[in-house]
Amino acid sequence: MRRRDLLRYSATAGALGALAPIGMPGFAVRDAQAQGAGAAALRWGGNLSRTLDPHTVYDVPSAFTRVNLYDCLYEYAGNPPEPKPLLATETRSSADGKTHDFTIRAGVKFHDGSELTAEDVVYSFRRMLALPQGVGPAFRPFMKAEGVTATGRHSVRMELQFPYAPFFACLPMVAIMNKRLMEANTVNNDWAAAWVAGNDAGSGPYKVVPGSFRPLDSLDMEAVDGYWRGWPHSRPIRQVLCRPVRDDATRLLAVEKGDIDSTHSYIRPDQHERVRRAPGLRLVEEPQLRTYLLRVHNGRDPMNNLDFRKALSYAFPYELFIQRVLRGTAVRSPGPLPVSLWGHPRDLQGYKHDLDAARRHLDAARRAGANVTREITFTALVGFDETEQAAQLLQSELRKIGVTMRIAKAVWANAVQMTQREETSPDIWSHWGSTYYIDPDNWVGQFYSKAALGTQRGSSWYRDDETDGMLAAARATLDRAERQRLYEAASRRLVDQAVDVWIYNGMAYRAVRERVKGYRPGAVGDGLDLRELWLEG
Amino acid sequence: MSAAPAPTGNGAEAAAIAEDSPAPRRGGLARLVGLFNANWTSWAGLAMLVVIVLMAIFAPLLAPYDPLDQSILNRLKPPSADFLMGTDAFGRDVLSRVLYGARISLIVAIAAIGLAMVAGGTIGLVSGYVGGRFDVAMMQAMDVLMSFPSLILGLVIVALLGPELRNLIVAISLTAVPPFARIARAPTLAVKERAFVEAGRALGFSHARIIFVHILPNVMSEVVVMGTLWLATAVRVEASLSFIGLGVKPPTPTWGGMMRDAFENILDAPWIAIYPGLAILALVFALNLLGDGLRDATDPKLRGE
Amino acid sequence: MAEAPVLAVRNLRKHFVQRKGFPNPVTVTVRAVDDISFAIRPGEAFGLVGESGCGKSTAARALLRLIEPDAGSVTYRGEDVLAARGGALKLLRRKLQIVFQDPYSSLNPRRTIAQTLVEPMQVHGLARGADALARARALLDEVGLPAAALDRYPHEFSGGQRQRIGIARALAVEPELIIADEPVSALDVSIQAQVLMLLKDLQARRHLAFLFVSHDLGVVRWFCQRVAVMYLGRIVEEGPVEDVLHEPLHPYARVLRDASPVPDPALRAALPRIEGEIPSAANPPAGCHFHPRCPRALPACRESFPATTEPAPGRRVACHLYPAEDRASVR
Amino acid sequence: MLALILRRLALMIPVLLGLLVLVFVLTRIVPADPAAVLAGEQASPEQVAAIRATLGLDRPLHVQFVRYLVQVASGDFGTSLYTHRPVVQDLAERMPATIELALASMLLAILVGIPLGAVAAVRRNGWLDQIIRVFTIGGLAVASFWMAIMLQLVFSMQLDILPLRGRVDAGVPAPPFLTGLYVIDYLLAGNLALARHALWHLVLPSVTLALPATATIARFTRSSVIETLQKDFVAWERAVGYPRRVMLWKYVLRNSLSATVTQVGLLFGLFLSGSIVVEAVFGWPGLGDYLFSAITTADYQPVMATTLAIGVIYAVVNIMVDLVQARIDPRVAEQR
Repeated sequence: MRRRDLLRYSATAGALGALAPIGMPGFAVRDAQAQGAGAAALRWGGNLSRTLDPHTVYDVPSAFTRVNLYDCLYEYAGNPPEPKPLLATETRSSADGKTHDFTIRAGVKFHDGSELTAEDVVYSFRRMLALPQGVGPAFRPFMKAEGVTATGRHSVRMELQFPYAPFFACLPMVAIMNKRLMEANTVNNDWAAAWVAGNDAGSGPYKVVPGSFRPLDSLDMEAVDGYWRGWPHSRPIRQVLCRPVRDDATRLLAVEKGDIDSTHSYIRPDQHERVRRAPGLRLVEEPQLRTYLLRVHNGRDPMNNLDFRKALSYAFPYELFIQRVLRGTAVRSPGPLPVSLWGHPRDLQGYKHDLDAARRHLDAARRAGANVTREITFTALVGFDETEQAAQLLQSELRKIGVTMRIAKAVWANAVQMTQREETSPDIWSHWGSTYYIDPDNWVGQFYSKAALGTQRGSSWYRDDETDGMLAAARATLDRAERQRLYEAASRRLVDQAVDVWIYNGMAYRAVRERVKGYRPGAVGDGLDLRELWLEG
Repeated sequence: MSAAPAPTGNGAEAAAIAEDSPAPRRGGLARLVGLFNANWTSWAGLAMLVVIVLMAIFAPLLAPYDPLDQSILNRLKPPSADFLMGTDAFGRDVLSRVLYGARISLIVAIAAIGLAMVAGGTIGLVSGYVGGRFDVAMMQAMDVLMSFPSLILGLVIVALLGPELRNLIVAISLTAVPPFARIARAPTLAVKERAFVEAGRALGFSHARIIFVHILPNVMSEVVVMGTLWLATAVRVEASLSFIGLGVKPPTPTWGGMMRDAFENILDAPWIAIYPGLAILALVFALNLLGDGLRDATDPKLRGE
Repeated sequence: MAEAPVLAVRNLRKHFVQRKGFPNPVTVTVRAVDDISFAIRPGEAFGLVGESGCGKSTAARALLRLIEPDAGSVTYRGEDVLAARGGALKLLRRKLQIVFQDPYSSLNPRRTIAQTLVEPMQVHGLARGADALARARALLDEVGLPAAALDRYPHEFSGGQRQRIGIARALAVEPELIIADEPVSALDVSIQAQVLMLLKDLQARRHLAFLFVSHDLGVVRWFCQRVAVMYLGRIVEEGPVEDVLHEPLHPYARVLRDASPVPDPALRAALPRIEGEIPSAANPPAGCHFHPRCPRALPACRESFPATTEPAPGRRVACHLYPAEDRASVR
Repeated sequence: MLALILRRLALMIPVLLGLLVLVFVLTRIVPADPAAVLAGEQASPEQVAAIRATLGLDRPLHVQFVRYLVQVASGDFGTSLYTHRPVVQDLAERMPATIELALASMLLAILVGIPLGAVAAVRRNGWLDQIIRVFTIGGLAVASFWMAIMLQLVFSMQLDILPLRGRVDAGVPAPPFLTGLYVIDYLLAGNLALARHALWHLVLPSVTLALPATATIARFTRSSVIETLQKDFVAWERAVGYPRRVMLWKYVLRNSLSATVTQVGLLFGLFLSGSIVVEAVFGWPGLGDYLFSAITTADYQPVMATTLAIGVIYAVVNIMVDLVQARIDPRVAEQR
């Protein structure tokens, strides 16, 4: 009796416990996959923007939808990337560099079939300038809404407040939107921000499948028939299903399994080997202008001491970090500018890992009265492990020379808030100098001008009239050679003053399935041109 | 909290009294040990816990390396004679970190649950004792906290106030306050109806004395048993918060944090995760066995057997 | 009434208000104790009798402020008990003690007898340390328990022994008046007599006054000098115990007496049911609460609650059968 | 019964209000500035201040709170700062995903946990009890992210019998919205194959989520069954001669269930919080995932609305638990 009962109980429990795996034939999965018609589609696993509005956000993921849903007056092309006309067929600039006349390409159609005209360009620039966030802040210092006018059905004039050298480099940031469609969807004077956040009003090669967008989660796009630039390949990708995978480990599994055709472009160096070994996968290397640097609070004791800052600069184990943590996937960047960009002095040596030198400078700082015994704080960013790894390496090296450093962690929103006031700004923190527009001003100009104080860009609290003057002059002159000279000089000066600890320019790595052909990384962010891709097999 | 006023001078005279008493004295502790004895698993749990605590205390003697020492040359080494449990992504010795990690993990768990026990227990006792609208209001407040699921509350607090050890402890303990308040309140409601509470009031005892000297010992066993179970939860919550990136700040080793770090490399260096995982398992196991034993030993309904 | 009363209760009132029901709550007022008055002289045992639910235990608790009464006054040797706060209240608590009905719940199971007896002494600063323990031993001796009991826990004792411990605890603070709330009703009949003997003994030896709450007329007749009869929150008759029980004036007291004829406490039986249902204290009949069950009800009984009169010296009754000749109000 | 429901619903209001105050205060006392994050890296301090004023973040706290209450009372949960989408829309999409996952996990936990606990109680201190004990404690100890990846590696990568992640595969159309629960909606739409497809996607995440809850339920069931087994009436039933099996399932279990059912209500909170990790690993587009990204970007409106939504789900589940309990044990209905 007891034995029989026992068997019965255990069988019941066992059956229930095993409920999950039992009776789950594998074909059920494929069965449905076939129904989903996903095979002919590109299943894009790269990061997805929070919004489809190309004006209100400007970050790495947003470039993907901006480039493929919209066209701009200029685009980046070539290597190294330079701004080249796209919707603009002809550009005439006045001698003082303040007035620019653009001729707009005729015959370009928006996705709703209407023609793209000068009115749309004017509307787009005015909208961009009116919105408080995203692209606007980069233009507003030198441009006013009244300065953009249509001078004909296909001609636009833009007048700047003062000559601004990076202007053309900034133009690929501004997507041209369908004015009629936008105005039809405007509610409460919101520039249709609510509507366009989940829809498109563009003329680009792809259009949004209505209702398919969920921020950070999913987006379906379809190829636009008769796109004005044409399709390079005979069988371009008709359907793009964006399904970003946010978990690090699962992302690799998903691309290995074929659930997605591509990951985002931050495959960590530790994972490279696995991707290279996996059948049907390849590791794509994407050169990046993005820099990585430690921001040092120059306004606070002991970091306000030049020798102390130099000690920090000598203490960081650059090669170890690049070779071991990043497994050689980045190049050392000794100064504030990406090494491949003009304006970076080719002969700049920068600092090397040298603890003896660090000790010497530390002693000098101590003699000068700097409070070198104070515990300094490195604020690492939650969710960005590299910042934590850099912090731990620096901490470990500083300990060897007798400087104590603690590591705090903050989420990005928190860190940004801290940098707004000099008192709360972190002693040291780190971030990436991402590419918004390809011009030295994007890095050195944005980070070390006095105008940047009070934002996270100015979190070094660096105040130097001479540098500020050079940067302002470089912005105002249109003479490329003169600008180069000024940026090189500013770079050298910043390095001499050891303002920050500049570490590397990265490579980005993306795992892409073999069946995806024609893949070429975009110049800015995730802005690759999907038109060039096709699927094999 | 006032301490129980043990009669001073109890020692010698009490012993003398015990001598001429025919029946052997059966104090609470002795009874507990007796019942505890009946179940060997409770002793196993206690033994495991003692080992873990000793590991934590003697970590500096036992650990072969400095748990913070990075050796980028020895990154992600599998277990070997040099590194018994291998190394992590910073080239730190996993064994040493597991040993040192016992400290923080225990501190976080014990401090958080201890706080929750004291705060929740006091709320439950006072609320149950006072009764009326105060009780209703307190229990509503507890419902508020309770309907804020533990990990989410922890997440909000730690994300917003920063992932400091202190905030982590506060966050975890806050999530555990309502259950402790409830578990302390229920028996309080029953105990306060008993005549000895009225007797205490008639004898002019203060409310504080009645609550903490007379009622508290009668609800203690429930609270303590739940405490041992929740210690395990605290360790898990710490691991989960670490997973989201909101754990104890680096490079301080904690088991939860190590699991999370290891997760990064789970596909290419799975050994890093195994050992802290086993350590968590052992701790949770020990605490649960102990909790089970304590519950069985203090549950009057189970004493009969 | 030569000697000043040790305890005087005037117009003591305790109503319980409950709100029941959702979403339309109804307020229900239970008049547990409704304007009762009596006085206890030093060394006197005063009985309070009535059926269960009549409010006698509530009255006992209310005058000790274990439940806060709503109105009325309680004075101990001229001192206002209800107004006392802090130290004064604590001092009063020493003088007025209580012995509970249930010996099982009245002792804290987690504390030894020594702790139970010593704690009150310490709280009131009467004794500490070895001195307190010695006094505890003496107390145990006084209630007839061995000193070895000190180190034990309550569960190791029988009900009668526990009641003795409860009495010893009450004595620990040297009170002048003990409220005994049905002190023997939970005990075996054979034990009851022993405990009652002990109480009687203590009363004589320590010159204690007693408020003896009971539903058992036999016990009251044996133990008390004076008695008050309660019905639905009110005292209906009061007087010397022999007089009241021999010749009850109030019809209710008579019914009560007739239902319990045996004078020997050892043979007491619980009060048998009186004819008719006991009305709820939440909804008492208008006029005299007893009139629906009263064999001698008058029309006036429906109209108003009778005033208290003193038809004979030392005897008071609240009944329309005894109209007020000299309107003696209760002191 | 209706009065019970009404009273429980009325009790929900102060709790939710309290929840709202708590989240509001928590989100406002912290040093993260949504205006600065929103403005982006190119903005100047003046531009950030302008955004702050537009959002009303420069107002006194109580003014902001009253504003928010008025807004919520009118059914408006605000707009996400970053996506410009009404939070209600996001919640409508994500809440059913979380509910579907939590319900599946709860079902699994109950179906496995109660029999396990009952068996352990009947075989108290026997070897079967010890095995179940090891299983349940293991279930309590294993971090869910660890469990998740292991299940993925085994069942999806190695055996290839279950999908890796997501609610459905890319390209599979979502069912017409009825309940928001995919499995049910596909069934209602008459598409059996897709219902099965959605069900298979549900398996790994719900097993991961259910594991600690299964363990907890098993442990509670065990102790309450032991308690019931010791009660007199069980001895009586036994004396009367009910077959053991009938007795265990019909009487003992029924009488022990009350305590376990209360636990189920509390455990639902565990599911909701556990969903953060599980949703992240399994790419499940639910509330946990949404809340986490909102917190890290200081996007207040979604944070507050999500917390409120979770509070409501939790409260509603607990009301349902009370109702179930009232059916099992009518005394409870009166006590509440």
